[in-house]
Amino acid sequence: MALDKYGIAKRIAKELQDGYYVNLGIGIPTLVSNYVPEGMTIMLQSENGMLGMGPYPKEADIDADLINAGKETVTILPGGAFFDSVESFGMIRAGKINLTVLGAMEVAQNGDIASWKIPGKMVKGMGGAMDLVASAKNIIVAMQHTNREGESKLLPQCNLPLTGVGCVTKIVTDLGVFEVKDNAFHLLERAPGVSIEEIQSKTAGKLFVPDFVPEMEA
Amino acid sequence: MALDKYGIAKRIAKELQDGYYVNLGIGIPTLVSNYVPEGMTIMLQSENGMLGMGPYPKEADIDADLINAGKETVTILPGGAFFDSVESFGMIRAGKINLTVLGAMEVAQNGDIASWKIPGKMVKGMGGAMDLVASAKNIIVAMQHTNREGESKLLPQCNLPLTGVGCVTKIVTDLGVFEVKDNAFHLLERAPGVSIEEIQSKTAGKLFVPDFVPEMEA
Amino acid sequence: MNKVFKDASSAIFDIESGATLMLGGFGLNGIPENLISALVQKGASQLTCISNNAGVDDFGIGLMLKTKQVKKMISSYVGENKEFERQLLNGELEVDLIPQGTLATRIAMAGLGIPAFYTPAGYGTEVAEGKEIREFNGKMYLMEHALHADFSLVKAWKGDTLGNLVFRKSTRNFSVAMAKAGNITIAEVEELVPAGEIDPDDIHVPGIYVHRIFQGKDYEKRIEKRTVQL
Amino acid sequence: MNKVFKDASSAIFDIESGATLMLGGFGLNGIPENLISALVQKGASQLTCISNNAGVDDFGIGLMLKTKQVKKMISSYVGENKEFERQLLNGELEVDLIPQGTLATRIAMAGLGIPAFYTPAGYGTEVAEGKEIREFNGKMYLMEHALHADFSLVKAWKGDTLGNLVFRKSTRNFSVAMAKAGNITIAEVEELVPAGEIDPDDIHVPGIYVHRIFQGKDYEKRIEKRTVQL
Repeated sequence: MALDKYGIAKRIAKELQDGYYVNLGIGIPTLVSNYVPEGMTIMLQSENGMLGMGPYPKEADIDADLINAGKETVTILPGGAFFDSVESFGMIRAGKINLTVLGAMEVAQNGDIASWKIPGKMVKGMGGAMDLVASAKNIIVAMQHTNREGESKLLPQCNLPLTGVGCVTKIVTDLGVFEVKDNAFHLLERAPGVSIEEIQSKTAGKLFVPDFVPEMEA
Repeated sequence: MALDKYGIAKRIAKELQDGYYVNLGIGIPTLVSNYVPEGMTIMLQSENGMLGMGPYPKEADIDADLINAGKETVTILPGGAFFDSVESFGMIRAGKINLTVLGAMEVAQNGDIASWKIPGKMVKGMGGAMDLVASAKNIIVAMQHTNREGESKLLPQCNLPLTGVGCVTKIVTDLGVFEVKDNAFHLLERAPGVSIEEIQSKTAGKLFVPDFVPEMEA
Repeated sequence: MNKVFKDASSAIFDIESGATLMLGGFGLNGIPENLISALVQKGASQLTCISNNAGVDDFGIGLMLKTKQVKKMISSYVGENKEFERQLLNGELEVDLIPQGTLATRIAMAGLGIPAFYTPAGYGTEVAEGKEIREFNGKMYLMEHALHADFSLVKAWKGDTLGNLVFRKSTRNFSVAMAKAGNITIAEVEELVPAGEIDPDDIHVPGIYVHRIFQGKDYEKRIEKRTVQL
Repeated sequence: MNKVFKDASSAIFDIESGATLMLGGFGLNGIPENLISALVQKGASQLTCISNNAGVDDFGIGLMLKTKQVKKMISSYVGENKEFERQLLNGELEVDLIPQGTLATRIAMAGLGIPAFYTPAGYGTEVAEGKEIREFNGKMYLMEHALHADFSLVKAWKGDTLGNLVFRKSTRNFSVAMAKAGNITIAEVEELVPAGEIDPDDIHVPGIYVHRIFQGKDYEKRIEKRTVQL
C-alpha cells in the first residue's frame, strides 16, 4: 500500500539525528516534526527568523507577533532564538542547517528540482526555496510520485523552470525512498506492499534497482 | 600664535552640527568631544561597537567590558547603543557617519592621506583608518602643519604608503584651516597671529591663498 | 536633534509619486500598518515597493494595490493576493521576483555599504539570466547588487526618541535590514520611550539609521493563518 | 544534543598544531581568557591566528607569542606588543595586516555563506595589490573573500546549554562574526544557564553556530588603558 502524507513524513523522520538543525518546507515536510523520535533534540528553523520552532499555540497563547514561514501562528521552544531574515538565510547559505526537507513539482535524475513556477499559470514567487536548495548539503524532497494527471515526477530532466541544479540527494514519495546519484534514481526502499514493477512503471527517469530492495518498516 | 592641540580641537568643533554622528580618531581628534557647543546633540561612534560614547568614567564606574577604539575605559550616554564590529564598519561604509576626524602623517593636495606606516620602522597596522577614509563623505584631518624635522606635512603628493586616495576634504593644523579641492590646499583661515607668509613657507603642496584670509576667532 | 513626529501622515510628508519604498514585515507580520494607511490617504502613486510579500487583498500592501498606487513590486512571494494577480495579468503591475535570501541580503548590503556580492541562490535557473556567474572553491555563484530605497518604512515594538529600535519575536524579519538601507528611514513603534530607557545591549537597530519615529496607534496585527493546537 | 564541556582544556581537545583559529575580542576587551590559557598549556603550535589585535606582552594572544605557538597573525592592528615586534623583525612570525572593517566583514561573510564581496577600503593603497578592482556607481572597490577558520574561540557574558550567547557592552566586537565563521565554534561564558533562561529576543549569537560551550573561571579582564574622569 502506498504511503499517505503522514507515512511519507514518518519515513523522513528516520533521517533525523540528535542535534540536527532542520528546515521543513510547507506541506508534507511540516508534518515531519510530529515524528521526531523521543529523547532526540531537533531544532527547527523557520526562515522568517526563528530557531527552536515549537507546535501551534493553544488558543489562549496565540501571539500575532509570532508566526512561521508558512504564516501560521506558532510557538518557540526553550533555547530557541529570534533573528532577522538576513541572519536566517546567512545560516542557510553557510551550511549550518543539517537537513532541509521540501516539496517539489519535478525532480530530475541529476538532482535538479523544479518547484516554484508553472509558466502560463500564476507565479507566486520562489520564496526561500532557491536559497535553500542552492545552499543545503542534505536535501530530501517529500512528494507524491506522480502528479494529478498520473505522470511521473521523477524525470530524466525537469520540464518546468528550475529552482536549483544538482542539489537533491534523496526523495521520499508515496511509493518509496530514492537516493539521487550518478545521474539516476537509486531505489533504497519500497513502501509496504508496493512492487518494484509499479515503481518502475511510474518512474520516467533512469531508475537503478539493486538486487534486494527492502520493504519499508510500517 | 600657532594653535596648540586644544586649539585645533576647538576649531574643528565649529564644524559640528546638531544631530551629527561623528567618528573621532585617536589623539587630537578625541579632544574635539570636549568642545561640543551646548544644546547640541552629537553622537560619537567608536568603531569597536558603540554609538553615544560618553566621557571617561569616574573611578567607581570603571567597567572592563566597556572600552573605546583607543582601548580606553569610557561610558555610554543615554540613547547610545552597542553593536559588533561588522555593523560598526557597515554604518561607516554606508555613509551614516556625518563627520570623521582623524590624524595624518601626510596629506597631498589631491586629498590623498598617509597615516599608517613608515617603511623600515615598525608597522602597527592600519586599524580602521582605511575603512574610514574610503567611506566617509566628510573627512577632516587634524594634525601639526610640519613634522618633527620641521618638514611640511601638506605635500604635492604623499611619500609614505597611502591610507586612502582623494578623500580628505578639510585640514585643521596649528597654523590654519584648509579646504582640499581642485588639486590644491585652499587657505580658509589663519591661526591667530600667524602670517600668510609663514603658512606659505611651511606648505610644500600647491597653496591657494584668496585675497582675504580671516584670522580664526580665539 | 529631533526625530520624533506626531503621526504617520506628518512623517511621510515628502514621499512623492514615483518614489522607491521598502516596507518591512513578512506576510502581515510586523508590517508598518500606520504608514501604509497614511500612504493610502496621501495617495502618492507610481511607487516601487520592495517588500517580501504584497499583503492580502484588504490589508497591508494590498490596500495600496487596490488604490493602484503601486507601479512595481520587488518581492520573493506574492501568492496571497487576488488583486495583485489581476493587475499582474492585466499588465498594470510590474513584478520582480527575487529569492528570499537574495532579497534580504541585497537589502542588508546597502546598509553595510557593500555594492555587490556573490550568492549561490538561483544558479542554473532563470534568476541567473544576465548576471555575472563565477566559481569560488568549486561552487557556482551569481553576482548580486545592493538594493537601496528612497524611504524605508518599518514597524518596531519599542523605540526611543533617538531612533533606537527593538523588535518582538518573529517581527524582526526584513525590517532590521530595511531600516539600515533607506536614504530616509521612518519607524513606527507601539511604544515610544525617552532615550536611555532601552538597554543599549538589547537594541536591534541603532538610532543612527532611523531618521523619523512616531508612536503608532490602533494596531490590528491581523493574523494570516490562525493555527492552534487541539 | 550535548554542547556543554567541563572546561577550556576539554573543549579544545582536538585543536592540533597547524590549525587556523579565530580569537574574539578587541584589544584585551572580551578575549577568550580561559581558552588562550588552555592553548598555552596544551602547546599546539604553528597556529594561524585571526584576531583584530595580538594582545599585550603578558596577556591575551601575547601569551601564545611568548611560547612561539603562532606561525601567522591576521590582524588589523598589532601595535601593543614588543615580543610581537621582535618575532616579526627576526622573521619568526608572518603577519597579514587587513583594514579593520574588511577583516570584520570578511569574517562575517563566511558566516553568511557569501564567498566574496566588494569594499572600498584600501583602494589605491598597497592593500589593493593583486586584488580585483571594480567600479560600482562611479566609485572604486576591491574584491575581498570570506575568511574561515577551523576553530573560532569566543568569550561571551552569558550562554545557555544550547549555545545561545549574549554579550555585554563593547565586548561584542569581533566575537559575534567569528562565532558564526568557525567550522567548530567554542564559546566560554561567565555564566552558563539552562536553555530557555535567555529571552529569545535578546540573543546575540543563536546556538546553531556554537558547537561547544563551557563556563569559564578566574576572569581577569585586564584593562589596557585605565582612563578616568577627574
